[in-house]
Amino acid sequence: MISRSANAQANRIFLRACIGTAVVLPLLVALPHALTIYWQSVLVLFTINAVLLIGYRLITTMGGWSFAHISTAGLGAYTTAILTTIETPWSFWATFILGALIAGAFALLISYPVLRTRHYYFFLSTFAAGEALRQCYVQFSGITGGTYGISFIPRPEPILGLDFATSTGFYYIALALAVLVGLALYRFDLSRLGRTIKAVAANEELSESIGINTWALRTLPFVMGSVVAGAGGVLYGNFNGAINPLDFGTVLMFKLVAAAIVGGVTTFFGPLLGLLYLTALEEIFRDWAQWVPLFWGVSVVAVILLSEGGLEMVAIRLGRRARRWWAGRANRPPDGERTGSGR
Amino acid sequence: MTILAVNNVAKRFGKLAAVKGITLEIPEGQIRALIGPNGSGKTTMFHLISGFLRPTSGDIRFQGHSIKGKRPHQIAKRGLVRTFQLTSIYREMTVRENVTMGHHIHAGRRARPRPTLEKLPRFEAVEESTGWILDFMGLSDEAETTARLLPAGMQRVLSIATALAVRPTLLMLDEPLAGLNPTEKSDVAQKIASLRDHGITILLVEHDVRSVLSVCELITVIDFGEKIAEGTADEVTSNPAVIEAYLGKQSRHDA
Amino acid sequence: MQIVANIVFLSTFYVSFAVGLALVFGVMRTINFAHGEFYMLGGYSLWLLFGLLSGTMPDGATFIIALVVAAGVVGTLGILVQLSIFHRLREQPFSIFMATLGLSYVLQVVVVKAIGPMGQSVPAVFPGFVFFEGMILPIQRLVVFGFTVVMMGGLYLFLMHTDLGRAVRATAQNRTGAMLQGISMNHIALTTMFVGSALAALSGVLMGSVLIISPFMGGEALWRAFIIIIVGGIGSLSGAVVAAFLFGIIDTLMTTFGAGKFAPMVDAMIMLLVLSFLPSGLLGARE
Amino acid sequence: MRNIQGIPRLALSAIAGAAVLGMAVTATTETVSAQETLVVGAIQPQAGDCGQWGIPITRGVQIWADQLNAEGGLLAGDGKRYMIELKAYDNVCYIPGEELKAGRRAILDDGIKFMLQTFTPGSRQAIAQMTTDNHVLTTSYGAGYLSGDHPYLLGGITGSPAAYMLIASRALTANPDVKRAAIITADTSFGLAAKAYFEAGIAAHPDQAEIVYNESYSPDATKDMLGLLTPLMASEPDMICQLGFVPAQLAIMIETVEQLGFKGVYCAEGFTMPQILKRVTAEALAGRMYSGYAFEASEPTFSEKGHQLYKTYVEEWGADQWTPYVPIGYAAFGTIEAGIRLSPSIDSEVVMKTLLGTESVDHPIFGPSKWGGEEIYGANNHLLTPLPIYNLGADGNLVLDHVVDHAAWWAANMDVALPILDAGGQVYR
Repeated sequence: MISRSANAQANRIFLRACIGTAVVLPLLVALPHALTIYWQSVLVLFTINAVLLIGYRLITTMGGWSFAHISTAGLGAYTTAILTTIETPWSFWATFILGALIAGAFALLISYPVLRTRHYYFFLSTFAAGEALRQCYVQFSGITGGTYGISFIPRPEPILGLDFATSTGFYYIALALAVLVGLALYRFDLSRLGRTIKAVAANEELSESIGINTWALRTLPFVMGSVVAGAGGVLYGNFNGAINPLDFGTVLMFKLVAAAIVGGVTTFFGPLLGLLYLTALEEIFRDWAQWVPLFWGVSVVAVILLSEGGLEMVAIRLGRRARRWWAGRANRPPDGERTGSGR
Repeated sequence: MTILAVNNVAKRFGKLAAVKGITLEIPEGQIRALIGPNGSGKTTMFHLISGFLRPTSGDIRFQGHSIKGKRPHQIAKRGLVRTFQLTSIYREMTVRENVTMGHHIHAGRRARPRPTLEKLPRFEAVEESTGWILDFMGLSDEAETTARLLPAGMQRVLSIATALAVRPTLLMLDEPLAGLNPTEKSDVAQKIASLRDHGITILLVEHDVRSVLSVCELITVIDFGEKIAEGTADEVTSNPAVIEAYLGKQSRHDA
Repeated sequence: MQIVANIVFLSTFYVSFAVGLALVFGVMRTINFAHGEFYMLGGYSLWLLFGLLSGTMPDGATFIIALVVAAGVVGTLGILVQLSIFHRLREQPFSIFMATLGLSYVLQVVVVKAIGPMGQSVPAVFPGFVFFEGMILPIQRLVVFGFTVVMMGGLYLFLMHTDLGRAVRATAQNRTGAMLQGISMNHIALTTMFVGSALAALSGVLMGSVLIISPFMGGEALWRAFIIIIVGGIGSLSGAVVAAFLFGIIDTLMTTFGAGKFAPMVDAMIMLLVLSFLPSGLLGARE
Repeated sequence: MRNIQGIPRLALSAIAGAAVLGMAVTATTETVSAQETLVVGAIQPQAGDCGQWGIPITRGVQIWADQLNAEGGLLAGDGKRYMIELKAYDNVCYIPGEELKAGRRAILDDGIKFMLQTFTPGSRQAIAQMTTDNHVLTTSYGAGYLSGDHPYLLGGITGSPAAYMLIASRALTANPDVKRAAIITADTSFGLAAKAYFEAGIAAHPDQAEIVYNESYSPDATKDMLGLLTPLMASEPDMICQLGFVPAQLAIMIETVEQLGFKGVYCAEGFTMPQILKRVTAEALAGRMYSGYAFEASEPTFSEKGHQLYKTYVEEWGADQWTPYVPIGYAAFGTIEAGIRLSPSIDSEVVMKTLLGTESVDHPIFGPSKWGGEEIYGANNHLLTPLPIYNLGADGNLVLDHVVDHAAWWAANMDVALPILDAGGQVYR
């Protein structure tokens, strides 16, 4: 049996998203040229964090808040760092793919113990798995350089005549990855499989009883999210040119989770809103360096308490008010709200 | 042909023997009831057959193949679907979406068509099958309502509809009539009977004997994890052991 | 033999710190990430009171006052956190976790700005030490051990023999069951947060007299406490005590035999294995 | 209740909007530095766990700037006077990724040309290329990592980790009866570096001392000193070389080992005396505490200018906030101060060439010092300033014990020390 209207609706929404992206893309492509070198680096890191967040949101759709995401991204970073600094260095692009796959393999490896747990215990067990992996970066110093880490990682070699050494060039790799992964996962999110994953998260017992392989549909987003994290990690390691076990510790993990919680994860753009908010915060209070954690803490608590559901809810409510205001002004009858309760 | 054969299945939780060796055979197309006082092992039997619990000993064969140790979703894929004692639905989805999700194993171009019952109408698209099921279960006019807003009785009907969407050959209903008012009870009982007319074998578990009598052809009574009687409604109600199990439990201990 | 003394001292620290967290997590099923900072505030109340009163009365008295004041002040702070954050976000457990994380950052910066980033240490309230079968036992640590036992005893009596205590335990085991018996959840939540936070503060005062008092002492202790309450079993205080001793032994042996730097990795592995294969922990209630 | 909340949520979204707008504005306008003011940067942890090192170091550099501004500004070689403005950047507890982020803010956005950073190799390598490309003269309170193709990275003073070698060697020379040395360091990158340098210092006295304990510990597993120190005391050392404990932990460590019967000498980069003397009497420890990092500002005789730093700090922040780390940033910037005074122009490239070109640099605190580091880093970018080593006087104050001429010591003991450093992974040639 095929599901005609569901696919059709998904394709319609996805098409609208593609058009939206196509409209915004030239702006994003031109953006770095309007910025100073420093703000280009902020833009690149923002895009890489966006990739990590898109992967992270996919994991939250299976109902779990993973705390191993940044350590898993570290696997991607270490893959490219190790393989591009040995005597016969690999090409960056080979390590790019390999790094993402290794991160996915690690996720598959820890999925057995980790996915046996739910909710809080999932959060704590992924934290334990992530911490154990991070300790490996420290202890196996022969390969990973231990607490010194690995430095002087070469920038990607050019392909098709495009030079990626400059931060603008590198930004285009990150942008391409973000857009491709973003659209792919957005389509996946709308697809039947994506909806089924959310169904499993909503009611695992019922899903198992109607023939859904719940274990597979919880492992799949976890591994896919980790593959995206690995890819993001490769970009992070290569852009910074130096990596260290401390880079993949709890400090950055909290920032990522905060962006997801502050932004809200029910919609696709939620976490990105949270990331934008926190990055803006960090840049604006840069000069009061000793006070940044205070501002960060106060603003996180304020948003969580006031926005009931994160910035995405604020955006949706604003959008709805704008639509109603727009409809009201053109005195067309506002398009009918769905009967019964909204979704 | 026997669609389900349970022979000498037992289940122990540590020292507690919830089920002490029960044998049961259900012929195709029958409406079978499994009744017994609370704590008699009915629900454990249910979990054992549907794969949510592994039997400590004994074997369970469905359509001739052993399903002992198989995961619940593997068993469901073969056509044995169950509902739950506490109504289990997708609360945040609409009624239509609940039933659509039920079609999971059939949806998608690559889904290999499992040999389903001829009497159950076949459809090309999930939407049509969902529409038929909603009409059949009388849920059409609530189709766009979010499931959690439905009254308890209707939620139970929805859980049966979702199970039906899997196009099962054997449907196990866990106390389908519990929590329904009399009119709803007779309505659901009538639907269960019509499901059987569409070729689906029904095994239902109830502790409310009266509501089951009108619907079922054969009743098995279990108590303390053992089968104590099996037969038509009249044979069972007149069987002293059954009466004692329900009414005179204390007298059994003194004897 | 000195190792045995070390194990006992380390375990009593873990017990005093982890039990408060186990109580809050067990009853409220939420992670209070600011528990470490409550512990730190306990340490600083000892340090501040020492600064104020050290001349006017014997050190012992200052120590007792510090215990009382810390428990009261931080307990009240726990109630404020319950009212402002936990209550409003009771349906979103992870938002509570992130809000308390934000709160912990705020508390750290406040203390750094108010007092200064440098760690302080309080002179031994009970100086000197005792020789006992070849073991060197600093009196201060014996006092801390004594107070911890008294604290645990008090908590045991409270939970076992007072109506409020029984209600708290009932909620820990079965929240809906407790509600059915007319136990008001708000009342329980406030009590739990008060007691949990007070325990953290007491632990801060006790350990403050032995270890360093710094704005950042909370963070390190917190992760170790998480591991302990999980291995001990969620919602089980006795489990937390057992796990505290288990880790006391493991950590002391590891540092004694030079494997100190592997401690974090071993802890992480134990936590992962217990969480995945023994979800209820050693003595926890079946989830 | 719902509509009351309506208002803050609107206000909230307004703040978010303003935040984004604010970010956009600062992005496009380049900060123009006024001709007469020289903006310098300091990358240190400004908050969080490592704030207890980073904040005092940054305060020290601020006082260095205030002192110069009080004299009407730094008189540069080009005859002009420059007022110094210090900008602090946060590397979130010496995380190399964050060091790079802070470096980008300082160099690319604020156009900083003279900067202080930590000496840890990971952090130095992270921004090495950026300092070379943008001609940013970066000093540090030690070498850590230097290289020929990154000439802008300077080892401003002898500092860390080189000082540990000299302290251990001095302690052995001053105490001929010390035979059994114990080394206990954190398993961080600076801890491992210290372990290798302590070993090198002890190796310079092969006939006198041997290493009987040499373990590292994980910083976040140091809950209980007793557990950590019992095995150390089991090896009956008469010298303990330590690095990695925060000041207050160090005080507890000393109290604990004294209780366990230790009578030997201590070597460390610095002792925070106010903390230690609360726990152990000065008489018990007098003459046994060897320490030296940059210089101990609380001791008046070594440098009058330096002692002024101590008075200003204590006056502003209070005696209990003093730590031996305050002078290290101050001294490291002294090298750049000397360079700017010598250099004919304020341009960082000229200052760098002038500094590295002079045979002996006259450091404002340490006086004339020669460049070195060729054997270890492949470039003579490490200013081997004389290292004042201090000891504890009976009255509880620090006394100047001996000033070690680093260059002379290295020339005499290089052939013994270099292989040990190489084995410890500290040689970057």
